[in-house]
This record gives sequence, structure tokens and C-alpha cells, in this order.
Amino acid sequence: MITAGIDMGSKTVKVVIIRDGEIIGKAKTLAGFEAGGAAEQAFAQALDEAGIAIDDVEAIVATGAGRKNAPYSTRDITEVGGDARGVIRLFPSARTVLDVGAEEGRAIRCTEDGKVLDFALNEKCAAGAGAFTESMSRALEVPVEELGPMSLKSTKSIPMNAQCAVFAESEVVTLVHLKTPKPDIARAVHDAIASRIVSLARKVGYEPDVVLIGGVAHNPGFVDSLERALECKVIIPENPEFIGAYGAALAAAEA
Amino acid sequence: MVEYWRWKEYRWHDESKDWRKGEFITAGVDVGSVSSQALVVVDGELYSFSNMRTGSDSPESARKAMAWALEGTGMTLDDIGFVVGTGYGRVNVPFSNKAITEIACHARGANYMYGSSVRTVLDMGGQDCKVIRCDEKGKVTAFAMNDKCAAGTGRGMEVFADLLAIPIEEVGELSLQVDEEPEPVSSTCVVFAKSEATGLLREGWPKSKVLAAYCSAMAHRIVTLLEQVGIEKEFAITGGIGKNIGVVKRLEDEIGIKALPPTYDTQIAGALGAALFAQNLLKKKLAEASKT
Amino acid sequence: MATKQLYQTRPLECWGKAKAIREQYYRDYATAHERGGLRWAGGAWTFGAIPAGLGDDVWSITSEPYAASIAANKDFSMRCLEATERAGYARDLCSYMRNYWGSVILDEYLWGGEFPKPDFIWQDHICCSHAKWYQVVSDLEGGIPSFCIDVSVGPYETVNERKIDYLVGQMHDGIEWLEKVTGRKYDDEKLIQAVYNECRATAVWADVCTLNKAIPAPLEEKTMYSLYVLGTLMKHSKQVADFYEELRDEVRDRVADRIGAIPNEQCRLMSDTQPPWGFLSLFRYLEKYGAVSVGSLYTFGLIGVWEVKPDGTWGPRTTPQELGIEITDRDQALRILADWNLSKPEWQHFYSPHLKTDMMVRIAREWSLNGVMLHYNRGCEGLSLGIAENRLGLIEAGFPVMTFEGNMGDEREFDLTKTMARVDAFMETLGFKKEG
Amino acid sequence: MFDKLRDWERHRHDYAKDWKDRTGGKVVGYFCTYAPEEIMYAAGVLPVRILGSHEPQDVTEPHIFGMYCPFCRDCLAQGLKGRYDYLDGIMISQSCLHVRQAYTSWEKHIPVDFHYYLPMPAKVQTPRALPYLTGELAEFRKAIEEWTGRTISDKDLDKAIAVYNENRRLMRDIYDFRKNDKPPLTGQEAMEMVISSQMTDKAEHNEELKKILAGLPKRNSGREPGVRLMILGSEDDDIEFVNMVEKCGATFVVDDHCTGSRYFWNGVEPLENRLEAIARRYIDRVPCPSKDWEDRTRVQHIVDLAKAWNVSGAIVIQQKFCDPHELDIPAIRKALQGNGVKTLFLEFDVTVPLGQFKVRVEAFLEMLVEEDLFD
Repeated sequence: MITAGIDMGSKTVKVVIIRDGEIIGKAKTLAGFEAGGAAEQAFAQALDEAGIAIDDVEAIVATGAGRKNAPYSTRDITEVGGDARGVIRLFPSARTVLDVGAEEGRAIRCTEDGKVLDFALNEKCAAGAGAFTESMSRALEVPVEELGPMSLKSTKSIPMNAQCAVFAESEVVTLVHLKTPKPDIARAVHDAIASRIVSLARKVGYEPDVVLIGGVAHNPGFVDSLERALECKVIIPENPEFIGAYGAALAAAEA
Repeated sequence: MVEYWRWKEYRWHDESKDWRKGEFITAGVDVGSVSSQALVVVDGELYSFSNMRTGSDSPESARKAMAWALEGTGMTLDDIGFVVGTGYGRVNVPFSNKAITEIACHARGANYMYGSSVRTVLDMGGQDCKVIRCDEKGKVTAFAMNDKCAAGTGRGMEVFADLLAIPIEEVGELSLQVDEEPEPVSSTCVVFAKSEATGLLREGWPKSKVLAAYCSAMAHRIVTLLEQVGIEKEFAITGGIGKNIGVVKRLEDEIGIKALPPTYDTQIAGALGAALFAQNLLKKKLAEASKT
Repeated sequence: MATKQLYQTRPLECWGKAKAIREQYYRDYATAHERGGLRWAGGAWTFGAIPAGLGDDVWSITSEPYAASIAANKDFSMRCLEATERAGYARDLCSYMRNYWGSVILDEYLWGGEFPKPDFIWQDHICCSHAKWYQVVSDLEGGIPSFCIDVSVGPYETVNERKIDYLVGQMHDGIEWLEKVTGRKYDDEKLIQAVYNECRATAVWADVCTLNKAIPAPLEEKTMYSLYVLGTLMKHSKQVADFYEELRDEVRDRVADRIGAIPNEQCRLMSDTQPPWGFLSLFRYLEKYGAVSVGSLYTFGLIGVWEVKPDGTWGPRTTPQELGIEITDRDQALRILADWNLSKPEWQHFYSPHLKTDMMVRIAREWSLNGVMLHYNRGCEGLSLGIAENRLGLIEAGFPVMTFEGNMGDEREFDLTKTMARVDAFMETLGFKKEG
Repeated sequence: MFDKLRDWERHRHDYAKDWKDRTGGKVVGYFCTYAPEEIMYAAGVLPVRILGSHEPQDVTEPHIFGMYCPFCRDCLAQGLKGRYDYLDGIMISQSCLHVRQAYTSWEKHIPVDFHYYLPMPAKVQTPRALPYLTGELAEFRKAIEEWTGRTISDKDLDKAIAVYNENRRLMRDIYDFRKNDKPPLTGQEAMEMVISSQMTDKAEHNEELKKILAGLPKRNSGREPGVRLMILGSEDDDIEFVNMVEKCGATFVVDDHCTGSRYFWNGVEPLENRLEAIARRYIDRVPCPSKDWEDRTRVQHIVDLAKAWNVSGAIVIQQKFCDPHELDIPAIRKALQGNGVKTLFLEFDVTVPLGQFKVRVEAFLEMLVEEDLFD
């Protein structure tokens, strides 16, 4: 059976097409101001990669913050449900899912059959999310993708106070002016985000295995900080940012 | 990719003046979190300045700014009798003789730029927003600064310029091109305000309306800060956002007081105040030297 | 929206009366002076029965419900909050307090006219802000005589004669103080009647809440707010005690006729702490899932006074009159009043969140709940106290918990859309689907 | 001169562990300075105050909602991280709601042999508080006796009271030296002195204080005092901040903190009933704002300190979300300004952004001193 999942994230739209649980097509586009269009575009690309036509897709489920504006979908599930489903299918041993997206941080505790036992989301402040690293990279004048590797060079931990992503910039600027080595600042930034995510993880009472998904999972510096704070290794799937959409596609296959 | 938040860097000097005739030549260097200015004062008169973006290496930013301010004037650092550093990087101005906070400097600078009747100075800078009350000499009598949240700062506005792909200089003007004032954006967190704005754009709001919603939210936050210290006439605005008519106008409407019209680039107030302080300190230094 | 009809519903008949009593209350306070009466201000928890001894023409305004009414009026509330911030008070203080102060600073009464300045302040103190609240009101109003009774003597299970003496001693001093500041002669008979009324009103309210154990629940929390509020206005008045009896009889009939608060009850929840008053629509949103909030320790135990019945379940505390106790003098009345109030469920968690967890787990079991929705309320440090531990305790006891941050009186700290998204996720995990 | 005290303050845990080894006695951690330490000390128990460590942490989120003050969360974090694993017991004497949560979560999640909640009255201004608290102290004494298996005689209480009163008197004598035009000690040293007193056996602390007192008259701190400042407000043991300010050309000469003068200002006046005497001391002490009502008695006290120690400015700090202080600070600032003392208000978190605070502090000092910046 062929089904699809569309993850309408705040920054990007992800589409995954699966046949009997196996991913046969996937695509990601920037949500921009016209998320619906972005989704159609991503969907077309995914169909392309899968080499099938839209009519071959039997069911489509949407997830993500903007799921109500998703095209094609017949049903929708929440990000929490999508994440849990996707992760458990890939890693049945997973008991805790951490999802760090552009603006959202999520911690989910679930059973071996993907049932959600408890979940926690970041509140009014966007600290502990991808957006944080972006503004920091600007303050440091270091491209986002280099921030991670750079921070790995540091062995020093400096506490950061600011919660607010943008306000934290001035703290970074202060550190810069104090001639703090950039790697140390980069690590401080990752430690700050990690500690917010770990707070969420502790709230749901995380247990191994812990799986990390979402775009920020590509950042080795963040992963390092996270593992240090969690005092355990985390599993990262091949395409961490697609897991929500994958979970939605699985949900589509259920009904 | 175009960086719409990047405002234009530039320099200026008074070609009509021959600095060599000057007695007291002093400079102020304001290394802010977002922008840096170097400024030279000759016998209490503004002579030249540069205005550029702060790099991640502040001593370097200070040197660059200073060098650029002197460019084409024939003046070198050695010609300058006293240098005062201010701003976040004030302690990292390698060639400065003293560091003074931007709070004192902005008050002094505003006093020069707008006259001695100024009692309340609002400095809307890159990372923070300050309200300063001062006396007729430009001496600080009270002040307040925003904490913990970047809403109401230049940085927040830059984030928006980027989001909407509009050059930062045009943001304010555009935000006024609305038939009626929309509800201000509700999020104080700039990141969420950004996604809130994205939502509005997705709903088909024109950019001007979204900007209006953000500018009025920003203006409102600044007003609450102003009210903490209390506004006394005359009222002047310094710093980057002072150039943003969209914020300034809404702010004036809300407090019911017009800000004095800017006579100089509002961003140089800090460096100007520093240079003027430098002149007093130079005179004092020379006086003491002559004693011995 | 097509929701499946599992149960009959019908509006509450005594609803209009509740509304009328409330409106009259705020009018009476504002116009008290015109009728030669007195005005006093104090908290919803204060010993209102005591000033009742000053005469029948003494009217009060209780601060929390007044502030909650302001909060429900978003525009006025925002003006109040900002006026308070302008005056230099921190933004993270109790949002009831900030709305109330704002109304004083602006000198605007929510129901029109200037803010009616109280003649004296009669407060009690268990949360750090209680007495300080009125210290500031007194600053703002240019000095108002005030008297606060400290009730923080520890949980009811530890109450002994000495602790009662501490409260009653303050009450006696308070009565002398009342006579001094009002120049009136104190009438013990009126006090005694007020104490009888308070015990009756608060026990009967507990009785009403007990009836909500029924499936379908005859009342949903959004409605209960508008009913329990009368107890926060004047729990010591005959009017409120009588009304609660009338209400109880009607709710009994609803249970007998299996009248539900919502037509499609399939999921029973409870909340905790005051809701974000400007956004009660959140409860309507629950109904899309056939979810009904049957109450909370807040709606049950802030006014209701309870006890464990012989069969081990929770029910209304037996009143002195039911026990055949005849109150004959001031001291006896005050002792009963002190003991009665110290057993109030909402006072126990001030000493340990674990006491509150036990009560919440009891409600979750006896009211047959599927889950719990905890409002992490930035507006109230008193009722949010220990809420994170309550969450852990409820989960340990096997009840799924959803938390959401908000503020009962400051809309800037509540996000309805994000909260509804949480409800979606919670309902999904509980296995309930949205209808229509 | 203050090295020993600084060492005790820095290595408080080592001190307590060592004390246990030396004496074989029990150590009780207390959460607020309303704890009647004399009673514990009389039973041979060492009371130590539980304070935070000013490190960012992520362990308290499941236990304390983020709207409560950073201090109470920092305190609980110490317990959850096992830093106080040597404690035999914990106790709290009812003060603010915030720190109460650190106690109740600690009691639930960190095993201790003894824990006690003392419902210290909140209305210290009513005469009814004395008999009530005296009774509560009798119960507390009983609980300590049962736990330690040692009866507390009046003689034991007298000894404890004597040691504590001496500690209070000595610290006040040292505070008096801060009135000098050139104070022989810095605000940092004063803070380290008081905090170390909360962490150590007062008998040993007293010996150290006597040495210091003997040396102070001759001591030349070798630094220009600069602007004379007062610091006051919420719980504050942020030595790093005090140090930063004193490096900007200022000296703290007096304070109103529970980690400072408020802790030791008044002593126990002897009474036939020792517990009543102790009760009176805690009822009459300079109050925490959470107990300062209906009248605000603390405001005048603060103004008096500012005058007696001749300060030109006051830094008013508040732990983020510290409601009791938030409710007094506007009145206090008004009173100080009214008496010609300018104030700078700062909101503290577990760690403070020194960079951002430095600007405010320096600008504040620039405001207070007549520089030759103007014609």
C-alpha cells in the first residue's frame, strides 16, 4: 500500500511517500508565505523521486503546525503523534523522542507500540529551538552549518543567561568583545539550547533509547552538548527532519 | 542571498574646515553591538565621522571605524589629543584613553545635537533600548534599560526586514502605507513575532500592514519603558531606530509628545558625546601638565 | 457542528438568579455610602462573617473575583495592567492584584464610575501576596485602615488548640479594631448567624460538586465558575447559602433525569488553578472531543468545605448545625469559624504539594476521570504552588496529564491557538477523535 | 585576613563533612534564615544554610514551575545533584512560598533521616505570634530531642544562645568599621563573612571573627573606596556581582540581605523561658518582606542604615519572580530617593549577565560622581 505524509512545519514543508513502510520518495521545501503551494511543490518532487503519480497514493495524512492548510490530505495528526509513530517504526527500542525544529522543541515518552505516555513542548519562549542557532551564527559571523563542527573544538563551558534567542545575541556579542574564542561561544550556545531541551526531556522523565529528530539533529555541536547534558547517547535517524512526515505516512496506512 | 537588514555604511567629514587650525582635537569611538561609529571633534565642533557595522572582533571594528573617519582628512591618530571609547566594546578600543558608558555619552551627544533643552533621551540601539533623563548640561539624572527581551530593539527590526525582504531603510516608510492601523503583533518574543508575521502574510496581509503591526507593537513596548522613567520635554531620539519613521511616529502619537527633529545622523550621538567628553578630559590633562 | 447526542441537555433554571445576585453585589458595594452603609475590601478567602457583625448595611468587594471580572474584559484589563506597570510594579506579580491596582490607579470601577474607595480593609494571609496586596492598595489610596489575619498555621491534620488560639486571638483583636475604625457597636448575634450561613453555604457547595460524580456530569466547569463565584463574594450570607440549596436541588433533579452538561460526554477531565478568564472558550473547544471538565480542586475546594465520609469517599463537611451544636457566644463562633476554614482543601497545599496531589488523585478516582489538564498559571503563585509535583504525582497514580502555561488575568501570557494544539495532541494520546 | 572565611564560604561542603568527621555530630540543612538555629545547635547539631551554586541547571524543571524564583530552583538543584548528600536532616521555617517548594520537593525526592516544617507565623506584628511561636518551638525542640536522642536542657540552650549572640555581636562590630571613610573591608569580604557564618560552627566562626576584629583597626585595604554603596533586596550570595561592582570604583559599605545584616542584626534577649526568648528574637528581627505587614517596618530601617553608613547610592536587587520583594521595592526606592540616595534596580537570575549589568552599574556610578566631564 502506498501512502504519504505531509509535515507542514513553521519553516519548511516535508513530504514522505512510503510503500509498505519503506520510504520511496521524499522532498523538502521552504514554507515561505504560501505554505500550500510549497507543499504541492514538495509533493510533486516526492512523487517524482518515487516515480509514481498522485493517484497511486491511497491515503495522505498531514501533520505539523500548519497541517490544516495542507493540500491533498484527508486526515491530520498532531506532531506528537507523527513523531512517535515514525520513530518507533524505525527504532522499536526508543522510549523517548526529542524533536528540535526551527521554533519548536518537543520531548515525547512512548511505549514500544508507539503509544504516547507523556509529552512536553517549549512554552512562550523559542529558546531551545533551531531559530536560536541561526541568530547566534549571525552574531558570530559563522555560517550555521559551521557552528556545530566549530563548537566541538571547545572544551570550556561558559554559562549563557539569555533565554530569548535574539537577546542572547547581545550576550554573544559581549563574549565576543571579551575576546572569548569562537569555539567556546559556539559551545555555550549549543549548551544553552541543549539544557532547555533536556529540561523538557526530564519533565517527561526520559529513558533510553533516546532518539533525536528534527533539523537541528544535523548539528554535531548540538548533539554533543545534548549527550553531555542527558548523560547518554542519542540515536539519530538518517533523515531526522523527515520523521514527522514519515509518521504521518504510516498513520495514513493504518486507517 | 541578499541581506536586507544590512543598512548602508558611510563616512563624512567637513571639507570646509581645516583641522590643522584647531587647538583641541579629540575623538569618540562607539563600538556598539550592531554598529560602530568613530567621530572627531575639533574645538568642540563636529569634524568627521564614520558609521559601520560592528564585526565580531571589536578592537578591529574600532580601528576600522577610526581609520575610515580619518580617511581623506590627512589626520592621523597622533593628531588626536584624547580618545574616549564607549558602547559594548568600550574597553576594547585599543587606542582610547578612557572608557565611558554609552548612557552618559548619548545624553551628552543629544545635548549637543538637539540643544540644552533636552531632558529625555530615548536611545533605540541594536540590542537594547535606553531611556535617559538628563540636565541642561547633558548629565544623566536617571535612566532605564530594557531587559531580557529583544522586542523594541534594532535587531528585532532587522529580523523583520529580512523576513519581508525589504531594505531596512524603507521599513518605516512602508509601515505607514496602511489605511487603518492593524492590531499590534501579540508576541513579544521576536522569534514568535516572526512566525506570527509569517502567519499573517500567509493569510494574505500586505507587507505594509504586517510591518505596521510590528512597528506599533515595538513602539508600544518602548513607551512602557519610557513611562518607567517618565518623559519630560524636550524629548529626543538617538540610535538606529530613530531613523525608522514608522516606529517614531507611532511612539509620538502614543505619548502625545513630538520628538525634536533630528539634525544629525541619530546613530552618531554616542560617539559624539564621547568625543565631547574627550575634549574636557584633554583640557584637564593639558592644564595639569602645565602645572608641573 | 454535528456532535452525537448521547445525553439530554437543558439550561440551568437558577442561572439567571446567580447572575442577578452577582450584579446586585457589585451595585450594593458601590452605592453603600448613599444608604449610610459601610464599604470594606478583602480577599475571597477572608473571614467575611466577622465584619457581618457590624450590621446589615456593610458591603464588601472581594478582590480576586473583582479582578477576574476585569480580566474577562480584555480592553479594560490591558489598561489596568499597563497602568500598574507604569506605576513601577513588576509584571510577574499576581495578575489579580495588578488588575485590581490598575482599576484603583485609573480610578475606574469595572461597572462604571470612579473606583469606590473602601472604608477599611479586612484581609487574611496565607499566600505571600495577600497582606502585601492591600499594603499597596493602602499606598495607592493614600492610607486605608487595614487588618489582616494570618492563617498559615500548617495543614489541617496538624491543627491543635494552640493554632486555633493564634487565629482566634487575632480575630478577637480584629473585632476590637473593627469597632474602633468604624465607631460601631459589634453585634455577636449577627456574627453567629453569619457563621451558620458560611458553614451551610460552603458545605452545600461541596454537595453540589459531589453530584458531579454522576455520569453524565450534570455540570461542566465553565458553568461552575459562574456559580461558585457567589461563595467568593459573600459565603457568609443567607442569600448565597439559600441559593446554593436551590442549586443543589436542581442539580439533583438533573442527575435523576440523566441530564448532561454536554450532549456527547465521552471523556471526563479536571483542570487546576484559575483558568485564563479571557479565554473560557477553551472549555467549549474540549466539547468537540466530547470532553467535559467536571471541576477541579480549585472549583471544589476554594469555597467548598469537605470531609471524608464513613464509606471513605469525599463529601460535604458536616456543619455545626447538623451536629446540633448551638453557638452561644463570640469566642465559640470564632473557634468554629477558624476550624471550619482551616479544613478548606485549597489551603492544604500551601504546606506541601503532596497533600494536594492526594486530594487530586482522590477526585480523579471518585469523579471517574480520563485525564487531567493542569494550568501552569503564571498569574497566581499561590495556586500554582507545587503544581509540577502534582503533575508527577498524578502521572504516578496513573492519570494522564496535559499541562499548558497561561495566566488567569494577563492575556499577554496565554496563547489560545498553541493551547488548543496541545489539547489536540492530548486528546490524540487519550484516543479521542474530534467530531464534526 | 578574610582568607579563612573565604575558604569556608567557597568549600562549605568540605567544611561540613570535615565537621561531621571531627565531631560525629549531625548536620541539618535549613532553607531560610527564620530557622531557630539555637535549638538545633543546643542539641549538638550543626545547622547549615542551603544555598544555590549559580550554575545553569536543567534538573528542577520537573519539580518547580519556572515562574518561581531562580534561587529556590538553584537550591533544589543542589540537592538533586547530591551536593548536600552529607545532610542528616532538612528543615524550613515558613517564609515565602518560593523557597518552600525547594523544601517540599527535597523532602519527597532526596532521602533524609529527618525533616521538619516549622509554621513560623507570617504576622510577626501581632502580639498573638509570641505565644504561638513559643509553642511551635517547644514542638520543634521535642522533635529534635527525639531524633537526636538527646534532651535539650536550659543550660544547653543558654550555651547555644551565647555562641549565637556573640557571633551576631562580632559581625555587627565588624560592620561598624565599614562606617570609616576608608572601610578596612570590602563588600565582598563582608558577604563572605556572613555566608560563611551560615555554613560553619559559630564557635569556630567566632574565633576567626575575633582575630579579624583585632586586626581591622590597623588594616589598610590598599584600595580607594570610591563611591559608597548599599546593596539590598532578595536573597543574594552573588559574590561575582559584588566583586564586579567593587572593581568599577565603588565599595559596598552596608546591606539589607538575609545573607547579610538581616541575618544577624538583633540577638536573643534573655528570658526565664528560653524558647520564648528565642521566639521573640525571630519575631523582632529585621523582617523578610513576606512578614513585614500590616506596617512596612523595614523601609525606615533601610533608610537609617543608608544614613548611618553614609551611602551615596543603593543597588536594589531582586531575584526574578521574588514577589515579596517586588511588593516592597517601589516603596523602598521612593523612600531612599526621598532621602537623597539614588537607586539602581537590577533583576537577578541564577547567573547574571555581567556584561549587560556592568554598563548599568558604570552609568549609575558616573551619575553619582562629579567627573570633570562637564564644563
